[in-house]
Amino acid sequence: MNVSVHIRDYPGIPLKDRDIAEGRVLTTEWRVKARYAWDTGAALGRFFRGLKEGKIYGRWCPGCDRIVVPPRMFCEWCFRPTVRWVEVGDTGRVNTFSVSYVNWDASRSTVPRVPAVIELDGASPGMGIMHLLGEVGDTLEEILRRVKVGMPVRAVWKPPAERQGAITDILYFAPRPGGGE
Amino acid sequence: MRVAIVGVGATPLRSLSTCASFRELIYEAAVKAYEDAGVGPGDVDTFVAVSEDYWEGTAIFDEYVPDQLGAVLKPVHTICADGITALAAAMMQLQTGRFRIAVVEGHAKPSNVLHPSHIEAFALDPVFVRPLGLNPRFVAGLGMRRFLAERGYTELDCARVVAENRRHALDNPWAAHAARVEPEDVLASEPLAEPLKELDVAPYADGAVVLVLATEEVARELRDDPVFVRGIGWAQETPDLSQQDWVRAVYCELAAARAYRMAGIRDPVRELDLAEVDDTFSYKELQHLEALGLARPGDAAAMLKEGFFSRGGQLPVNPSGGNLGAGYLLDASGLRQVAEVVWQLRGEAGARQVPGAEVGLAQSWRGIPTASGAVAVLAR
Amino acid sequence: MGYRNRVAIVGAGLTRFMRRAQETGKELCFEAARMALDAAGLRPRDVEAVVMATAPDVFDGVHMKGESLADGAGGFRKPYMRSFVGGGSGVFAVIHGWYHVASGHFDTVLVVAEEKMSSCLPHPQAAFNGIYDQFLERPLGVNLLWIFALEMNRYMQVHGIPLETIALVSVKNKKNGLDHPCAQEGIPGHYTVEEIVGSEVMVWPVTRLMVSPVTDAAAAVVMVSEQVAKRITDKPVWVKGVGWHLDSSYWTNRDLYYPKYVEYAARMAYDMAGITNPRREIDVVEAYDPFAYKELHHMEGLLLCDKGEAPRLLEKGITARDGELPVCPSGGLLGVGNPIAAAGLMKVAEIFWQLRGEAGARQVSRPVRTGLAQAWGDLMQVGTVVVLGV
Amino acid sequence: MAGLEKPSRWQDAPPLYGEQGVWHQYTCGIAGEKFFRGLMAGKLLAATCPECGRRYLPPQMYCAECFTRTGDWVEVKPPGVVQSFTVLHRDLDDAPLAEPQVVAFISFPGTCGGIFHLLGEVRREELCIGLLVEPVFAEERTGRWQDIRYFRPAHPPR
Repeated sequence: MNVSVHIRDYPGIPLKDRDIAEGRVLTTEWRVKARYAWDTGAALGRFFRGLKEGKIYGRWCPGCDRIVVPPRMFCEWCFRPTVRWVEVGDTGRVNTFSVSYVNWDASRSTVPRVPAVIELDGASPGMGIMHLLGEVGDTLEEILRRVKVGMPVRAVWKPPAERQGAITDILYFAPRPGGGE
Repeated sequence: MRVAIVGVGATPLRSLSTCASFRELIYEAAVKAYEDAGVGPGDVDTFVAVSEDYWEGTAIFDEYVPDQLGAVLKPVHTICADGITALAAAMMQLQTGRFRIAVVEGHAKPSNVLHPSHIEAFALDPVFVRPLGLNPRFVAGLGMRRFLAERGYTELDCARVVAENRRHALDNPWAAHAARVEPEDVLASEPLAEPLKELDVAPYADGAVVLVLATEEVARELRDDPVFVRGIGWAQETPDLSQQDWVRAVYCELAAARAYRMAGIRDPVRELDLAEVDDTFSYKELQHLEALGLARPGDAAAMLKEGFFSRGGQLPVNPSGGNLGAGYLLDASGLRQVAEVVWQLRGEAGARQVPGAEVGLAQSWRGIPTASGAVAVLAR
Repeated sequence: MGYRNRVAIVGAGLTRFMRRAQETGKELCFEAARMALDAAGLRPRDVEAVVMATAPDVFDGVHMKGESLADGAGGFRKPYMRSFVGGGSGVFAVIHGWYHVASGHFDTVLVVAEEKMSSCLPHPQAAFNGIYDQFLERPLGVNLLWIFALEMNRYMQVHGIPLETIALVSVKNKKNGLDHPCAQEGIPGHYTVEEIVGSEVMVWPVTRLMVSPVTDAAAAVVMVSEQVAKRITDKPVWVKGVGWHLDSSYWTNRDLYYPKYVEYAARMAYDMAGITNPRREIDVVEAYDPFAYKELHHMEGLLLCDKGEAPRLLEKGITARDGELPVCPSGGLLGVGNPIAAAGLMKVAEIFWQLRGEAGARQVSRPVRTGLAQAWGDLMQVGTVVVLGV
Repeated sequence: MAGLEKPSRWQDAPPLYGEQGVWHQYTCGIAGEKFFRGLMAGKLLAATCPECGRRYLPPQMYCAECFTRTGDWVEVKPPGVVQSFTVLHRDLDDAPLAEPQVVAFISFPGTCGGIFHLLGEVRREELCIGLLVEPVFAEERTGRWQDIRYFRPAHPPR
């Protein structure tokens, strides 16, 4: 079997986990101290202050008449400044969702989480943010039965005293009964 | 096919840029560059950005490039190299004949990096060098000692580089670290990796630079005074620290040879009117001056002391203040240098103008632990 | 639109694809680069410039890893440049090499792609968390697979595609991978749709066997000007067209059901190649398949079928190795392994070998004159396309 | 920043802190494995390029210049020669070191390249380019750089 009919030798020495665990192959380890204090800047600085107050802010572009969320100080399409803050709703609809059984480090979780893209009411069509859905069940079957694309949802906020001006000030989005279909 | 720079935009350089996110910083530079070129982002055919993930704190940072450049759904790619290398990438694209206008972007927000030495150390070979757990400045300390010993230069010679460049920066309103510093102050500053001292090291700055390039035909339509990229070269010596030349900046020699050949430059001292030379560490400027053929080996310090490289001297070097005076913008430093040369050649450099400048050079180095960099020769 | 100089690929090299290689990243580069040079019949000193593609530094665990790989990739004392468009980097490397040569700056360029993902612990997947927006998304405790599951679900919902159909991509590619000598141990194989769908749910609708593995490997190709190509080979493979486009980083503001950035990249490449009807004019395709649905998604973006039509082509066997439009005859990322940048370049190498008729057991049944390799990356954002021809 | 609204005070937009949760484990590679196995045995091993004859220490699997696989492993005997040295005053966190570290680049006759390591048992006034040094091995060796504790002036002194 050949990569190419002209090449017969395929370099590379594959290792097994036990080659390292049992010391047959030498390794070195390092944990880099990669820490940052990212400047939120004008757009997200204001956005986060809004979250602390229980409000979601977008920006309006006079060029394309869009209200964009997450907010930015420029419109990426019109390439001009956005010029007005607009409070959008903390309700919206599920654009797409998934059901996650993996943690950040690829380890498995038995309790599923439900990441979703939520299009916010009051913003222009298609303006979604990524967040989690809650109050939608504990098993895959139940979640798939209850969550539908297009389903209306509302933000469930942390109590005001616990908010930090971060995206996690919204705990999750929950189904909004009577939100219409 | 000749390629010209038709637009330059930059933010002022500052130690902190807390009021703007990286997006907002880049947007400012981009708006200015398009305005300067008289084009909009819709006129641009291809975009090149420079970044390194660990300076940003984001994996695959190239994701975050297009929006603030007006480059959404356009050909955009990142080069993990210094800005002058990205300039070469943009230039090559124009020279394929497929594109008319290209944009190059670079920015730096080192103020957001809480432990820059850890990031630099993370570039060291993980098997043969990094396990020693040393502050990465040791590489500059070793390099400086060996270079001074071989060339007969002194720490005072290096201190003069610092004094000169930071003084040059006093006339540069963009510069972050202008100061009147005496060579004695440099010698008295805190030792970091002897003989390297605190003031021998270019302090970081935040900022963004955007350039607009065009083919000659388009450039002539856009403005009367396009600045042509006459020659460009980039080179790697070797990343293997144990194999790098401690005395000669081989990467710079190779890049310069290529750039000079392309530009038809035989006698750079005579033919260049100014040069922006990498001075991330004071001794590096002397080493780079030699590698660029602007000083014979061993002569750079004496020439500098005599004012040969001062503004008003025969060949002004780092009239902007260099990285020491303007601030070290990581991989955007090369673009800052190019911007300075463009302003000089257009006669727009204000109080730091080198009179009658027609041909200028910019040269960059990627910092510890690399031996790579680039050279651009620009001319009216 | 015309361009100045024709560019050819004249040699390719690959290391084995491994879950964990003993070689360092530099050493993997050396193996692949040396093989490509030998295959092209060129000496190291013939190489005028080197270009490198490798995905985020957090895999290998080296800051500025492009720099660190330079000597292993043959960049010693040479012009050397690393380009980066996330997962699209491997195919972009060829575009990068193309403009090095097409610009007239160089006649012989060595193109190398490398990934050593296994260095990253606790799991290479964790490296990807840093691709999300640090302000808005990372604080949610993200995992890489989320974004794909979200996109896949959107794609399925919009077109009404069942999971079982998407699983057929895994079945096909894992079977094709059996004929690839570099395939990662345990990755290719004979699977049924039920096994694919029934494998562990990672992030619904993505199951374990719909995800490509993490892999260590390197790949390399040699690119030359027409003048050099004519001198050294009678079987040059020409770069007919290249295209790349990057969409907005505000991915939650876009409809993920269709990869517009792939379409734009494809149109750019087709325009250059003079291709007006890709469905007729392209004979073999290596579409990017890190996840099963991606191959279908990308076929639509590449305009090889209408939106939502790719599943039908798959079901009819048209994209099988012996079909009318073979897709991923190499086995792709699902069947061979996914060392990000090296996987993209492996796809280009596969098209190179297919067009030369040298793909051995993987050679597609139909005659081939024009082939396409495509990759994608970032936050469902970048499309990179290369059209090759003989 | 034309047209952009700024926070009234920058404190209104505090930075967002973050870090990576990952760490890395590196294999030593084909050449490194041999080298560090040698180090465990108290030996410094160099690899030779069959084309140019250069002997690399630390070894590489390939000669970067000839782009050829290296071979012909040979033991290199101390003393080594200090090619440059520095007195380092800062640790990796950029905090001042209570005890400055002396770091040297040490080459070995007949080889190409050299080793970065600490110097110990050395007086400041002794330090010079050209100083002959020898490794002080750790008692317990595990196949990593720390198997050499440091280099010291070769005995008998110059």
